[in-house]
Amino acid sequence: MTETQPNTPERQPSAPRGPWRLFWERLRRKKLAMAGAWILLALYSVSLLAGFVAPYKYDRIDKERSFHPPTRLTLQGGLPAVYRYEKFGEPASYAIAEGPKVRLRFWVQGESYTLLGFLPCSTHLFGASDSQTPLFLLGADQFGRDIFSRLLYGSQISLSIGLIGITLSLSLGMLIGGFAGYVGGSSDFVLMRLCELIMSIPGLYLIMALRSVFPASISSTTMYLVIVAILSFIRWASSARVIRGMTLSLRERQFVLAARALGQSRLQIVLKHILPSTFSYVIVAATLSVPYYILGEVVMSYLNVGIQEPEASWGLMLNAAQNHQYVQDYPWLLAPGGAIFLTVLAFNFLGDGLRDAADAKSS
Amino acid sequence: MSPTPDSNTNFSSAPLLEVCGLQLDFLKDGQALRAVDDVSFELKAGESICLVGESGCGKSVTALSVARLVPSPPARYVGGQIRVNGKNVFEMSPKELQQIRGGVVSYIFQEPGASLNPVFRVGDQILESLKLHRPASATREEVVQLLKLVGIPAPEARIHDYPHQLSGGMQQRIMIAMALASHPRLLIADEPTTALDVTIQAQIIELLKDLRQRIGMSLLLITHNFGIVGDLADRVVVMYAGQIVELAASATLLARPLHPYTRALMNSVPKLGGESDRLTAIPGNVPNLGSFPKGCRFHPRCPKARAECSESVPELREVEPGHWVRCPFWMS
Amino acid sequence: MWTFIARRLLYLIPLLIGVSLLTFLLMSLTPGDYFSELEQNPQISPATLAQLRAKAHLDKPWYVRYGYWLANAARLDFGYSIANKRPASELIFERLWNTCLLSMAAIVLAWGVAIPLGIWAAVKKDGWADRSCSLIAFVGLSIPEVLLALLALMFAASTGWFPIGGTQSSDYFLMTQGQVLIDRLHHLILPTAVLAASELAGIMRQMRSNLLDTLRAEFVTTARAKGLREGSVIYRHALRNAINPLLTMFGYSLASLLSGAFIVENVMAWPGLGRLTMESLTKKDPEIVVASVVMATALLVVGNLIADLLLAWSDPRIRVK
Amino acid sequence: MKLLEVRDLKVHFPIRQGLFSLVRQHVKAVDGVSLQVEAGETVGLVGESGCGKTTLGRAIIRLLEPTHGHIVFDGQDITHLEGEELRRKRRQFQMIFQDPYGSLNPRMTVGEIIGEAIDIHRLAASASARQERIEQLLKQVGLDPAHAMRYPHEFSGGQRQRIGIARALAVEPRLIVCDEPVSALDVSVQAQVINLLQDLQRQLGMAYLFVAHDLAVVEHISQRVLVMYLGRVVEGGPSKSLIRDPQHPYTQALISAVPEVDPASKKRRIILTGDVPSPIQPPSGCPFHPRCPVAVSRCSQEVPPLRETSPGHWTACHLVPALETPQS
Repeated sequence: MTETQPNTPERQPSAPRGPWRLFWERLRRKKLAMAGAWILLALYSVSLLAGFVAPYKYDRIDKERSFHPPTRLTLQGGLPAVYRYEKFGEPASYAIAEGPKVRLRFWVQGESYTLLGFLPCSTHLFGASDSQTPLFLLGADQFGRDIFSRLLYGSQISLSIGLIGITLSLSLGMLIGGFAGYVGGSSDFVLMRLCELIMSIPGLYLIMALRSVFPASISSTTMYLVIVAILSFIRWASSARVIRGMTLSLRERQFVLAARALGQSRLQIVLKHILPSTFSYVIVAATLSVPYYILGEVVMSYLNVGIQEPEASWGLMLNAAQNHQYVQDYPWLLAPGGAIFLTVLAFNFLGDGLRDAADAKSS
Repeated sequence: MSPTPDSNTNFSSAPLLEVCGLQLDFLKDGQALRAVDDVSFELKAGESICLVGESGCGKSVTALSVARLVPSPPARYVGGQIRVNGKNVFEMSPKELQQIRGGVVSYIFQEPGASLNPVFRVGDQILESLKLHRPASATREEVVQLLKLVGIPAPEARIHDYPHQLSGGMQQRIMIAMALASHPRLLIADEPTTALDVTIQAQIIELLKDLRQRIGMSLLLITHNFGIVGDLADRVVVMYAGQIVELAASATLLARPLHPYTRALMNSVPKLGGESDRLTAIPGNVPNLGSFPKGCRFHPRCPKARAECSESVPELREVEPGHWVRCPFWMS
Repeated sequence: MWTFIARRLLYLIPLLIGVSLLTFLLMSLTPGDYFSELEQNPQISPATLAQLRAKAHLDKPWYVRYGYWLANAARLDFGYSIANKRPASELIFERLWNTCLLSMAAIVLAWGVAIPLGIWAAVKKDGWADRSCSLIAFVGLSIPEVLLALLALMFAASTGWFPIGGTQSSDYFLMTQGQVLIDRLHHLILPTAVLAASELAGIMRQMRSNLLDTLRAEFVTTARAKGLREGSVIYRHALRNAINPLLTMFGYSLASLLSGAFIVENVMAWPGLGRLTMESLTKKDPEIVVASVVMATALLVVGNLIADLLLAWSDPRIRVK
Repeated sequence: MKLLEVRDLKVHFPIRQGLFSLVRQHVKAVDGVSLQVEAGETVGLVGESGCGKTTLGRAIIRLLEPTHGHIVFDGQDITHLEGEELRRKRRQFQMIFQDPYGSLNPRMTVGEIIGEAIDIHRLAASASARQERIEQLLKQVGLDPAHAMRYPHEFSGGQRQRIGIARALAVEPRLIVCDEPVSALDVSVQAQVINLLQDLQRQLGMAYLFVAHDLAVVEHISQRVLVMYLGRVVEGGPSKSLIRDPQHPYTQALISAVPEVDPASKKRRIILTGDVPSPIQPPSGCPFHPRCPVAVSRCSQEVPPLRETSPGHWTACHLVPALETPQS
């Protein structure tokens, strides 16, 4: 042959750069996306260690300190300390008390909790050196519960619900969408009409209708599962439709035809060629969908059909802010709203960057 | 030292279009990649020139630059001038540029389907051109007249069609009608037949040939097909990797190409009814933007390359009257 | 075109039946009914209860009840709300009108603001205008509607500029017609703003990216090559094409708009379908829940139909097919 | 030896229309094509876009379901072969695709792409044999074996086409359907791929069904050429004689439409009027008659059969006289 002389690739990178690596390189250049990723990493780690970071347990009631304002932090001799507060009047109002401030200590012993769900533990990251002085970083609610601690415990519910929900609904969506798209025919027809049926009911109406099937008050664990199940049930339809569409178009792609021509089995074609090609969509969709679950829980708990007292969840905590007179007088009740906002914002930053990185696939 | 047409051709003396030392970069990931490097040629009124080359050689960018249609960024003009009717397009105000576009220079593109606006009726799109440059004749009758000129059957009915209702060949005819509506002096056709079938391609080439004779406009044709050159061009410019490698009257160049690239390119295409059993292939790949070789850009693929070819860029020299070649060893 | 409309309309019938069937089934699975509480009441004998239940067909299996319901619903008669002690249809249509009003006002506001902003951001790509629009969009996308509604209530309470909840003042019967109208509009402003704010971001971003995509299209180069002014190129040639995908999005965004309205209604005490749904759920009035869900769905599919028709009207490639 | 025989093959695609999405019409992409391919030969299939040549190529190797007719491969009727049997048979007929960017899975390395072919039919006894075979195939198509671990996006269009060829060769097929293998490539790279295909045929002896729209390329590579128009073969014969002496008016127009490099050979050009009609409602009679410069009234009524009009040369036209000796 005449032209077998070196036919070298255009670029000569040191190592082969696979699609994932290219994806990662593009993503790393997006500052907002990386910021989002770091925020999420921080939020999820703190949430995992909620018992350790929180000074109190979520249900610790201090009736004497209803609507206690956020404890002001200060420095005393170069070390962190907090002010003490005096209570007077009815309804109670608080003022900073004269006199010495209370030092803040790290690694203090306090109420016992189970770390990561199995390690019995009573060490807390920080606490006031004087256990009589309350440490309400974000203030207290009506029952004198520490909002900061409740926020951390609540994050365990609010943050995990998104991850579990998205896993559930995307697996269902991929399974059903991939099946409908690849098999086609009447099962495709029936499944897609079902998707359309679910999608044509405005989300929250369907959520409430589904919710009503279950008794009004059930245990918090069951409730958690019910919420996840309902939210995923509604969400799988749209991802199934998208996956089906992708499968349909991928099925006609030449590299899939080539695999068929080689005699590759159907299952292998789906597993090796079609599903991996949907991964970048799935990752983007997953990231951008997590807020849907977080917000879904928030709305349900806010409307008293979700997580119930004394458990803590961000939506339930916002419920305390329902009374606008309270909110005006005790604005720290809106803190969970800030936490939701920060989380959703981080997910949007990351998801947006992922989408851009996935879009520029053409090399 | 811009190459000029044969002295014996009787075109009027003032060039309609002069491209002098055009240099253009594309910015990609913070890097400036040279896409067009020192391209010079001129086009007299009534003359027809073909720009020939493979993908990424800079032919389309050069052609689009004439009316400054390359979006910048990502493009950036680094040097050179393009003069239309003696005036540099890089120094024109937006208003002047709008008058040049369509008024003096009209374009047709490779994909007629993508080049027509899908949401407007074709008649209205032609009418729009008329309104811009010949408002006095912006009438339905004139549109019908133009459609007749480009050979569209039943033009009265077609003006109410949307582009997607027409076939590729008809769409390209609409594009031509739209380009001609303003009575331009120069028609730039960027691969006008590449997306079309052979029999339709023949129709469009025949139409362009016929129009040139009847209207007497200049033509700048971009193509990668030497077959079309003989049909339509007075002169040919061959480009490779952003540079002109050869420039000559088309009959001369087709009969006796001098640059190794031109020769290799012409030989690598099978000829209809040809006898050869084997094609003479050009080894290697067309270089990508930003990875042009040093020295003569063709040397890694050139069968006649010598050591010095990789050192310095050879100059484009006039080796015979009107025949310019960028290769010092053109005689061998 | 007419086949298209006819097909879409025909398609609505099985869809609405499907939705009502699904909701009805769910409601019948709900533990307990309106009369469950009365069981505790010693003054009411089980016989009376049974009688009451029979009167409301509650003693029959769910599919029989569904048959009754469907037959009546086809005549737009949704029965009698036992909990509210008034004809359900009256209640439903009153609430439907409120939800419709809120949603439409929000659509007009959101699209009216988002489209110019999106165009502006695209035209000034990478400039400060683009960047600040994108920042606003991120904030708008991320702020939960519940929080936004709470903040709005707080704002209304602290400034006193706006009423806190409801559709009209309690003394509306004392007002003249003109005053009633102004009073209603006054009540409408804040919920509309909250609902529109959360919809705005998505539309703006979509508009921006559509226009940017279209500006890269070849027919835009053709338009420039003709000698059109840049303004005409963008606003005549590119914009007409960039709008089309947005019309598709309009259909999708309706679903989230109605969910948003659900939240706003419940947080800001706007008596719409969403609030009715919650009220009826707590009062165990399943017929009303089913009717509300079906009405909300009808609102959504009709909105989708309108979006499709607009698209067909705007895009000749769909129209002529 | 007859390797492939296609008899009266039809591929029709349903179109759903109207209020209830019923199948009212069909796209008659391939409408009764018969052809034969001998072992080791190259048959060219040429035609304009929409003539059904790609559909025919795909139907022959059973990537599309034929509506009617028979495909006999190596004496076995494979028209209705299913499942495991079909998969095993696939080893013998392969395909090379048009789009060098779309025909390779971007998530797999070159080694994995070629290795997949080897794995499916268990053609390597061990991992090292497999690796060796991959390297040998890469060398065979003119690529550096060290590039087996690279991804498709790191190669140019011509190189990707070589990878596609290596994938097809991996299973040692006896027939390769080449679907426009060079039309997406740069002119200077086309010749490399054409030469490679010819060299490989000489070495390995497989047959090609070469589908393309470029008449010169098809003539160059094929021994026999079939010209398709609107789902039917209108003319077929040895490539040299078909180009030199075309008999069907469509073939004549097609050949004359090809732009010539040589300015000296100014031939008379036949310009066809109008466009290719829609394959949904093909014209009655001879599908070419509305554009045919020599059509007579009979052409619009009767479909002309494909008849042998000179030895080995078949034409479907009423106006071309058949050979004297009656054909079976």
